[in-house]
Amino acid sequence: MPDRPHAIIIGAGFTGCATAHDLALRGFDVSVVERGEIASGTSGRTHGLLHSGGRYCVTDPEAGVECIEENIILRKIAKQCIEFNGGLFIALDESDLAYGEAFVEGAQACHIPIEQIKPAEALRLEPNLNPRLLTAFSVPDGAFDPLRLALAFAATARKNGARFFTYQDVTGLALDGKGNVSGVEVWDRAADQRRTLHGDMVVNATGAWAEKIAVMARVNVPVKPTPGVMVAYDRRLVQRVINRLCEPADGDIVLPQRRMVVVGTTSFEVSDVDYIPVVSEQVRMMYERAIQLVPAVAQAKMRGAYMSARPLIGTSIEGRSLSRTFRCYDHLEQGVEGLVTITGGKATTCRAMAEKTADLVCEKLGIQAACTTKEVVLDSYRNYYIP
Amino acid sequence: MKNAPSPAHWLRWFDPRYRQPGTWGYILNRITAIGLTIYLVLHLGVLSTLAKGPGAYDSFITLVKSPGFMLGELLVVAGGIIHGTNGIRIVLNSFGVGVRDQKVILAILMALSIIGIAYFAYVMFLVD
Amino acid sequence: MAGMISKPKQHETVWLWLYKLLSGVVIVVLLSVHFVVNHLVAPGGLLTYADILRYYSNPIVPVMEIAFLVFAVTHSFVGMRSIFLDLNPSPRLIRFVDWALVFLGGGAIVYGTWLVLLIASGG
Amino acid sequence: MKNKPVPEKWTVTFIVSRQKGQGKRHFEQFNLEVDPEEYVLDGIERIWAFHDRSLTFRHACHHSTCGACGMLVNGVEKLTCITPIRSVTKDSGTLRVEPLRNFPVVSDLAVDMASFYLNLEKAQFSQVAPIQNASLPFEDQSMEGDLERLVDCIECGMCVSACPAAHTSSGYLGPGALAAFQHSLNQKNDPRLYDLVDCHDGPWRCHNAFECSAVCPSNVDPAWRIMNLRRKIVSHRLRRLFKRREAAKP
Repeated sequence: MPDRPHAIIIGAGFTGCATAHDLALRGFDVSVVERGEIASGTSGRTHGLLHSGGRYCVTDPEAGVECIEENIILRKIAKQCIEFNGGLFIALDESDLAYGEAFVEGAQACHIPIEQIKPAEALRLEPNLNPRLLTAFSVPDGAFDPLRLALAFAATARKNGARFFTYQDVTGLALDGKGNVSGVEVWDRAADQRRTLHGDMVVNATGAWAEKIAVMARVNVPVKPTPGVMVAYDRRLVQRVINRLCEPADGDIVLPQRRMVVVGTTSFEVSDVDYIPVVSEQVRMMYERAIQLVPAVAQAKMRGAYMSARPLIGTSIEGRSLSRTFRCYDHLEQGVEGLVTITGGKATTCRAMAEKTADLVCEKLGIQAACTTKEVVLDSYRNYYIP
Repeated sequence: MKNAPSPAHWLRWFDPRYRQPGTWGYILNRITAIGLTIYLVLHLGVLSTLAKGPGAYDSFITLVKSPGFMLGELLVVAGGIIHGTNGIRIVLNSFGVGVRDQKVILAILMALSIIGIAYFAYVMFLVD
Repeated sequence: MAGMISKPKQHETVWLWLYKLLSGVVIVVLLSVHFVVNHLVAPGGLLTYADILRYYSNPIVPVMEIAFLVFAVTHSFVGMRSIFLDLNPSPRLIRFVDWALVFLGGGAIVYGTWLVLLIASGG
Repeated sequence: MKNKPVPEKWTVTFIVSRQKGQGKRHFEQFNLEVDPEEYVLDGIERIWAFHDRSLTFRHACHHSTCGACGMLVNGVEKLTCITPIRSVTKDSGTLRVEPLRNFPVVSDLAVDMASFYLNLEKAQFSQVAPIQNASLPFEDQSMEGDLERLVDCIECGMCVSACPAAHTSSGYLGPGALAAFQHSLNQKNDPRLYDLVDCHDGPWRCHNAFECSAVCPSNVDPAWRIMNLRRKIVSHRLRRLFKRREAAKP
């Protein structure tokens, strides 16, 4: 249908798939170009934590509010791939207890429902916790399957007409004479062919790679790829997400995932995000931090270790303190029409990121269409693959 | 599409490379099944000599007692034993017995089969 | 993509499988009995036509042989059908092979029974 | 967790199956310096990052929860993200990587598992289950409360790749989907599920090679579940038969 505006989304991670879903619902003709498969980059390699916002309610309340709002929405629309057993924040020393006061205040401010639990009760719920815990708070955390969450968005987008072009690298942006973006040049790796796709708007949803796409249009995005390591152990030692009651730090989360627990994470900087090696010192640090929260990790066998690069926003300050919230950039501000970039954020907030991006795209194209993704329950993720 | 399932891949049924003991059980079962069915049909055909009266049958028996035929007969016996013991494994597994120990059961039954085959070989070739 | 389209079911349901399984068990039992009986009734083996006639004069023998014939033929033909199914045949081909197997199997059973009765009645 | 001051270095030749579009399949070699503790998928990703950007393969979670990276490593189905290089080759050894069998190749190492997903969908297989239903029934399930969890099956398709009956028949539901039916029947005794699975493409086509359970990276034990499914169907059908008989009585 030629009268429908054509949006080209670069990147099929959480943000790209959710944006495709949102724009397809708003009546757009949507094409998604992805150099790997669904969730082959950062998205697939997330911790799998459906944040309650508790992790950020003290240091980054904006992200905390986003998390709890989206947490509630995702539990409704993406139930198929989320296990929702809640989570605990546990205090192991005096400084944790001191942080607890700020935590209670922060959670209240962000409207995160928390409840203080006595150590004995916490141990009854989770017998593998460190028995020396001083106090605990329950939070509405959850755990999700990263690939399937992205697939669920993609499947629903596909049902509503979006097309996904996987294994297709974006090699450049198609520019008109005035330097505005009119499409993308792609290299189909599966068929070894090159072509150009034209659209009314290009959405750069490449997360940690956002800068690489932006420079193709001679603009920039203040994104700082900040990788962290995650280590999986082969026993499901806890049923709930276990967080250390402290400021976001290395190895402060132990999360159940199928028969495993996954410990994460660290935070450091890299220049090249295409391949980030797993550093054995960081793996060792995860182990040491994990056995403080859940001592039985010492009896478990390591099953896997992996890295993933968060797309944090900002350029000058150090990684941990950068906000986990997201930003949507209209590159018209830098003199280039036809390109918007969405980056930053968490997996938990991907739907909200998509909503903001789709709002911006609609505004730029002068289209009146309301966002309905809060209500639409996602299709079975398997339908992404079923023709 | 070359990698998709296809009847043309039937040779893979009998390819034990990189596979587990269970595949050997399956391969043996399939080969013996085909062999025994062929034998069954031939056997019924050959027995028509019985209908032709004593002369035809007795001359047939002399032929059958030649070493070549005896070896064939041993193959049939071996096939029958292997197929039978394997069948026992499948019945046991299907009714929930020893599914997690199928390798052990397979090993025991195959050992019994070898003993059985050896016994028949002894009776057929050495006792007479 | 052949796997995409759900084909009409050829109704090899639990019963045919159960029959294959149980007939297999029956065959194992019958064969064991056969060897014992054979050993007791004809310890020296059945080497001549006369031996065979004498052997079949015992009424247990023809009954056992017919039972064995029926179970062996049906078990092996149902088994062949299973292998044939693994070759992903078209529903039409399955129907054809089903009839062919019924026809051949029925023929084999009738022919074998006639043979047993012929011998049992003294040739 | 041992403290290793200097990581060991091996040189390994990756022999990678390549196939583009309708082109012929061939093998290409890449010599890589690896730490033997690294996973096979790390090696493959490095080939893509530093040697050949045209290499295509599926991967997502890198810790055995998504099931995207199943491949044939030296002839055996492996979830490459949790397969240490040490476990499949030796220093200056080779490592042959091929796409899973019994699925059409999309490109290089990526296969199209649509048929498998369709069968799982037919089984009404849910990824999240009450914790009491999530593992194998004979395992310890002493877990109180309304907990739920992502089930063991990660839908990697390796069982289908290993199954000898699946080599020749695209109709056969296959080990993973049959296990999914068993799983669904554990949660809800829906008679329609019995009607769907009790067919000539169902559990009767399994020939007890037990390859599926040997390659399953996730404790699903499809073969056990198929055997259990057979019993479930037999008892359900027998019960239904006798009920019908009783109903027919005057």
